[in-house]
Amino acid sequence: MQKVDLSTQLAGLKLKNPVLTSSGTYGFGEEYGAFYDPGFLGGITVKGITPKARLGNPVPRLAETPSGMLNAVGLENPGLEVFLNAYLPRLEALKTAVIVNISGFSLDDYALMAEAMPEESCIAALEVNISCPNIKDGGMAFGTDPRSAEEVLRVTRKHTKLPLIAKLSPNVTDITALAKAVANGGADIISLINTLLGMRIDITSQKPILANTMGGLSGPAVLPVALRMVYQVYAAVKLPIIGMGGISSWQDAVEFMLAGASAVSVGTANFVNPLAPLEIIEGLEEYCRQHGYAAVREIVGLAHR
Amino acid sequence: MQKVDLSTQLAGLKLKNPVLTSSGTYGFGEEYGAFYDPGFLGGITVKGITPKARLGNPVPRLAETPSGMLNAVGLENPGLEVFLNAYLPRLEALKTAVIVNISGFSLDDYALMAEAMPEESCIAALEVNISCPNIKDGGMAFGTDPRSAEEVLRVTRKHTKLPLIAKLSPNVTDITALAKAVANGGADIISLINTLLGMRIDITSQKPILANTMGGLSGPAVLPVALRMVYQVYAAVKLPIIGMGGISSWQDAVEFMLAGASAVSVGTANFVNPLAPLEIIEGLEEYCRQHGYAAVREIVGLAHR
Amino acid sequence: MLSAEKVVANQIVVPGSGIYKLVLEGEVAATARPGQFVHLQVGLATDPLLRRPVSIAGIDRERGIVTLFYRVAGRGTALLAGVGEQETLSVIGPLGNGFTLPQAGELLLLAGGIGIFPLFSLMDAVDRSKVKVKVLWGAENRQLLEAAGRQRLVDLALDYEVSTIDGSMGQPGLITNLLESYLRKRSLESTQQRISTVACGPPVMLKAVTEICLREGLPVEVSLEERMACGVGACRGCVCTVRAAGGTLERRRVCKDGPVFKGREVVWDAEG
Amino acid sequence: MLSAEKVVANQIVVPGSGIYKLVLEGEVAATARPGQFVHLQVGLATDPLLRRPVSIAGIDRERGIVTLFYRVAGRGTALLAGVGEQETLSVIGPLGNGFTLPQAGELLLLAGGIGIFPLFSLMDAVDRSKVKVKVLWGAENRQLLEAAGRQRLVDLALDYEVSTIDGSMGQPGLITNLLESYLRKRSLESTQQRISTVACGPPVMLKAVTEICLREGLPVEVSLEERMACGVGACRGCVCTVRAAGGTLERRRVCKDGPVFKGREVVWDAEG
Ligand SMILES: Cc1cc2nc3c(=O)[nH]c(=O)nc-3n(C[C@H](O)[C@H](O)[C@H](O)COP(=O)(O)OP(=O)(O)OC[C@H]3O[C@@H](n4cnc5c(N)ncnc54)[C@H](O)[C@@H]3O)c2cc1C
Ligand SMILES: Cc1cc2nc3c(=O)[nH]c(=O)nc-3n(C[C@H](O)[C@H](O)[C@H](O)COP(=O)(O)OP(=O)(O)OC[C@H]3O[C@@H](n4cnc5c(N)ncnc54)[C@H](O)[C@@H]3O)c2cc1C
Ligand SMILES: Cc1cc2nc3c(=O)[nH]c(=O)nc-3n(C[C@H](O)[C@H](O)[C@H](O)COP(=O)(O)O)c2cc1C
Ligand SMILES: Cc1cc2nc3c(=O)[nH]c(=O)nc-3n(C[C@H](O)[C@H](O)[C@H](O)COP(=O)(O)O)c2cc1C
Ligand code: FES
Ligand code: FES
Repeated sequence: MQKVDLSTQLAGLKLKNPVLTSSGTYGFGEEYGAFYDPGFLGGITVKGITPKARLGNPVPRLAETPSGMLNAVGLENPGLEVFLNAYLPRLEALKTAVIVNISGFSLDDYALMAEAMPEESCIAALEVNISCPNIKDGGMAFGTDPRSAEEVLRVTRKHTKLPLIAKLSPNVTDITALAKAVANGGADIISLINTLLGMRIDITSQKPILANTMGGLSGPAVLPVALRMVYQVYAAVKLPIIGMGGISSWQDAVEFMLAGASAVSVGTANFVNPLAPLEIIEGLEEYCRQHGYAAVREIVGLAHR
Repeated sequence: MQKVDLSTQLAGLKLKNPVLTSSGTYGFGEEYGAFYDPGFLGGITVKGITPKARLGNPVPRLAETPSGMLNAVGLENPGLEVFLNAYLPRLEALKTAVIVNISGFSLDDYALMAEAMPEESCIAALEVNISCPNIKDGGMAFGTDPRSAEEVLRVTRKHTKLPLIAKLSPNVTDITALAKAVANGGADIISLINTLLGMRIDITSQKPILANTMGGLSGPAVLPVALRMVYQVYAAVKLPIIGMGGISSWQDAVEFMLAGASAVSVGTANFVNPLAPLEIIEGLEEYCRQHGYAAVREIVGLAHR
Repeated sequence: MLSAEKVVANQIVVPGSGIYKLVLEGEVAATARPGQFVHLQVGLATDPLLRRPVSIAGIDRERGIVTLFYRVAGRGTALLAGVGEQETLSVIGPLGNGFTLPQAGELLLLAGGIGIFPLFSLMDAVDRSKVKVKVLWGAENRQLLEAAGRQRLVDLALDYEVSTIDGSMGQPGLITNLLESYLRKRSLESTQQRISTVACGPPVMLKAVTEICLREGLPVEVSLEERMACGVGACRGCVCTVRAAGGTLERRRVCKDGPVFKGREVVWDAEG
Repeated sequence: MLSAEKVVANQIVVPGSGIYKLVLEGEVAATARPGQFVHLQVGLATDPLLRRPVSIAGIDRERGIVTLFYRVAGRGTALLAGVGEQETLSVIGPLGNGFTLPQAGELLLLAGGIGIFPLFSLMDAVDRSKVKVKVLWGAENRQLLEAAGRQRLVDLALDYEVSTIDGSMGQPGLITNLLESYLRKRSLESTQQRISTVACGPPVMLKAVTEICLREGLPVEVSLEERMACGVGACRGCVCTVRAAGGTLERRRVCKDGPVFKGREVVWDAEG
């Protein structure tokens, strides 16, 4: 049987296969080690880092929705310094590409973090999170206005040579305007989508379930919206795309790649089926074999024919 | 046992109970007659009418998604004249409030239809659809730009004394900006949400499932997004709200009313459980009784306390 | 129209075939007619969301029983296959218009693959002392024919011919060949019987057999399939296109105005 | 860590109670410890999406069996109640840290309502020839006590006292009263045994008993509950707040760093 080439290159980001795990759903790469060796993955994305440590939001931080979930973790993270000193050394051991998700409240924050990330380490790229819906200032605000989004990328670009992934928010009227803006700002890669803003109410207490009132919707429920945005961005911008949003099976991953994603990222599905990323890698390989593709990258964007 | 007052008044729209059915999911009021008397409903909303008859999009027009569905019917309808002559007389017989959903491609279209709708008939209100994602020009474009949205309402307002419901699109960065715009334009009531733009791809044919490529996502999957928007609009604008998007149970309906909806509308759920609207009416009544509310309108907006 | 039907049986027909026989007891049987379908709820929660349409293949009014055959095609039918006997299923139906029941002459049934299922109920319903029934059935291969119920035709002592694409049974090739040779033979015999035709199968097959029938001046009814949401005519998701009297194109709802249409009206591959 | 466990039993304990006993055979038992939990997949499709955390109430390592008790609270547990014997369930576990197992002295178990469930496994595990076990259990009413397994305490010949809010069994009122009187009585007896305390129940109850224990200088372990997504420490959805050594507030993950925490560390009702 012919071997399928699963390797992918997105601008300066080289991956052994196109399956990543998403920021905020995979901790710092160790939590799923009990299930399999993260070295099998194309790469992992760590929880969003901010310059200072954050306690995040009070609980409840989670709510279930039909085929989806809301989270309002609020960027709880150990902060830049602890990340670099305590977590990064452990990430080195994982033998997989590490993408560091950075979130800021000002342009200076992004500059500071980009500057601080070592260019020679397991860090394969920085994912610039301009789309977190769970924090009061900054976060999503950057990601819903094309001019601010461009500016964040431009500033971050100046402070690192690492490949820059701009992570877009789906909570916008025109995703292609944002994609063009971050391309102009100097992004190398676009990842989408972050979570859709949503809420649930407890009809007994008559209050929002989440302590933060609103949270980010993820999981299979958002898949059709995410897929549509990948399709639109692929047609509008030349940058390679990392597709995510509700991917739980290899069939879902194929849909995203046909829509135009060069790589896919698995988030919420990890919670339900810890082996999902591995099953997706195998399924992609099998799909290519059965359809006669020598390399998985051949299927990227085929739905646009 | 104490009787709960289910009646509701949204500006000039008086309803015997707060449960409506949604445009495009309830035909012209006759299709569900085999299951129950539509006279039990607070009201029904008919399929979007355009000045001229439309064949709509080719098939496939439907695709299933996790806890949701995509449709790209493309506003197939018999056109204004046939609606007035053939359908309206039959709607008179239903003994329920009829809301006519009107969709246009130009300001003149809306003016024409508003003018043509009789003010003395079973028509209780007009729902101005500025948010249909399934047609190439007009439709959603009006609904994603506050200035155009305001203009559509202003023009429509001039041509009818019927209560005007502005139906908003969820495919926007800031739903409150749209709500404020239609309020300025003269809307009496706001209904939300229309469908979220989404797509699916058939991995065998490697083409979009829908002949129209993209379609509108509805059903339980969108509930958290719809609920969030109702909550936001309630806080931002003084107009009464008709909440919809994924409502399938009385519990869902209670969530929407607590978030700020004065009435709720059932769409996709009809397809799954034709009795859903009746079960929701009963459930709302029971909820009020158990919690000691004499009238269902007392629970509107309670989640904002 | 909406009922909780008891699952009397739900078994695979031939191991490995993926084709199941589902027997339901309840209210549907009382009013069901050949050519109609039911709309089944396949999940307990909101995913999979939509009901699944399945044709009525057998009607036993006295025992209040309908029989369906379904092939496991995706997630919904896979879940359906897991439903146990004595459980209940939420069913909407009977839905749609159904076939015209001929009272005399010859009834020619044209089936493509599992398109045979709705025709079973028509075979049962037609009065064979007055109507001559002939079945032409094309399929992929012998296995499918057996799993989809060839024995039933034998048991009914029906006059039937089959074709298979791989030649594993009957005439090798497509049903269109079978139809052409049958019509040729029939015209040689120059029978005077009025013939009516009913076809069910995949769209390409329906289009092809309809063209042949129309060419030969035979009336043909086709049973169409389309993705459905409501199943009752309310959403307009399931339309086909027909050329109406004046020549204008119109959309018809497969669920409500069909699933059975006059072959001469249907506009195949309509765009726009 | 991820296994398909066989459902050996899944039955309601007392009709109408809504409390079920679920017995699973598979890999979990081999490494399970008292105080840990499992994360169960309750649906076949994507709705309901998330797994449900349930405490391990009994461990039979030899037979490879764990026993859980759960109350039907919402959609997920309702679906779980429908799972039949011999079916398999996808299980992640055992998860979490578990209780400290005392080797001597007295172990005082404080249960609020169905908070008794995880304590069952601790009762089984502790060596009662070396450790004196005392159970104080508060609940809504007698029915709940019976359905949640009072007989088990009798069968184990455990020293226990109960209180009910409606006074239908034991001392009327809250468990805090029960605890206060027990501690009073105990101090009068001026026993010299080292006492350790483990509490499980609703947050208000945990907070109240923790305050009493701390006031009396007794070490207390509390088993917390919080909504969970991953169950393995990856999402940070399930945190509680603790006051760390230096006095600063820190978040800990209930699923990974807990569910058992030292009572003195936990900051109840933390905002921000
Ligand atoms: C009027 C009518 C009668 C039918 N009778 C039978 C029958 O007797 N036996 C039988 O095996 N099949 C029959 N079908 C086809 C059957 O409905 C589909 O195979 C089934 O819906 C597939 O569902 P799934 O969840 O397994 O597949 P999925 O691919 O997971 O379904 C996804 C969505 O697409 C729809 N869909 C997929 N394939 C079809 C199709 N071929 N036709 C319509 N909708 C589809 C589903 O209903 C669902 O909404 C009939 C269809 C129609 C419209
Ligand atoms: C560590 C731990 C151990 C537990 N052990 C037991 C046990 O032994 N027996 C038992 O009956 N229950 C136990 N629970 C509570 C049990 O997990 C919930 O009752 C259950 O998740 C409710 O699910 P549902 O679908 O029925 O309710 P729904 O309200 O439909 O659930 C909606 C969502 O909220 C979450 N949720 C709702 N209530 C709770 C709750 N009390 N705690 C955590 N999440 C909740 C669900 O997991 C789900 O994600 C435990 C919870 C935790 C965190
Ligand atoms: C619990 C949780 C925490 C998340 N935290 C982050 C984060 O810190 N930074 C970020 O860019 N995205 C974050 N996300 C978004 C995911 O990375 C991903 O974009 C989103 O969940 C959609 O993918 P999914 O549906 O596969 O989960 C988080 C998502 C979840 C569910
Ligand atoms: C098949 C279908 C057709 C629709 N047609 C219209 C329409 O003509 N006009 C309109 O304003 N909304 C239309 N909608 C949107 C619904 O009225 C409703 O806003 C949306 O489906 C969300 O509610 P739901 O999740 O309860 O279905 C349609 C929705 C569906 C599913
Ligand atoms: S499925 Fe709704 S009209 Fe046919
Ligand atoms: S549930 Fe994810 S960290 Fe605890």
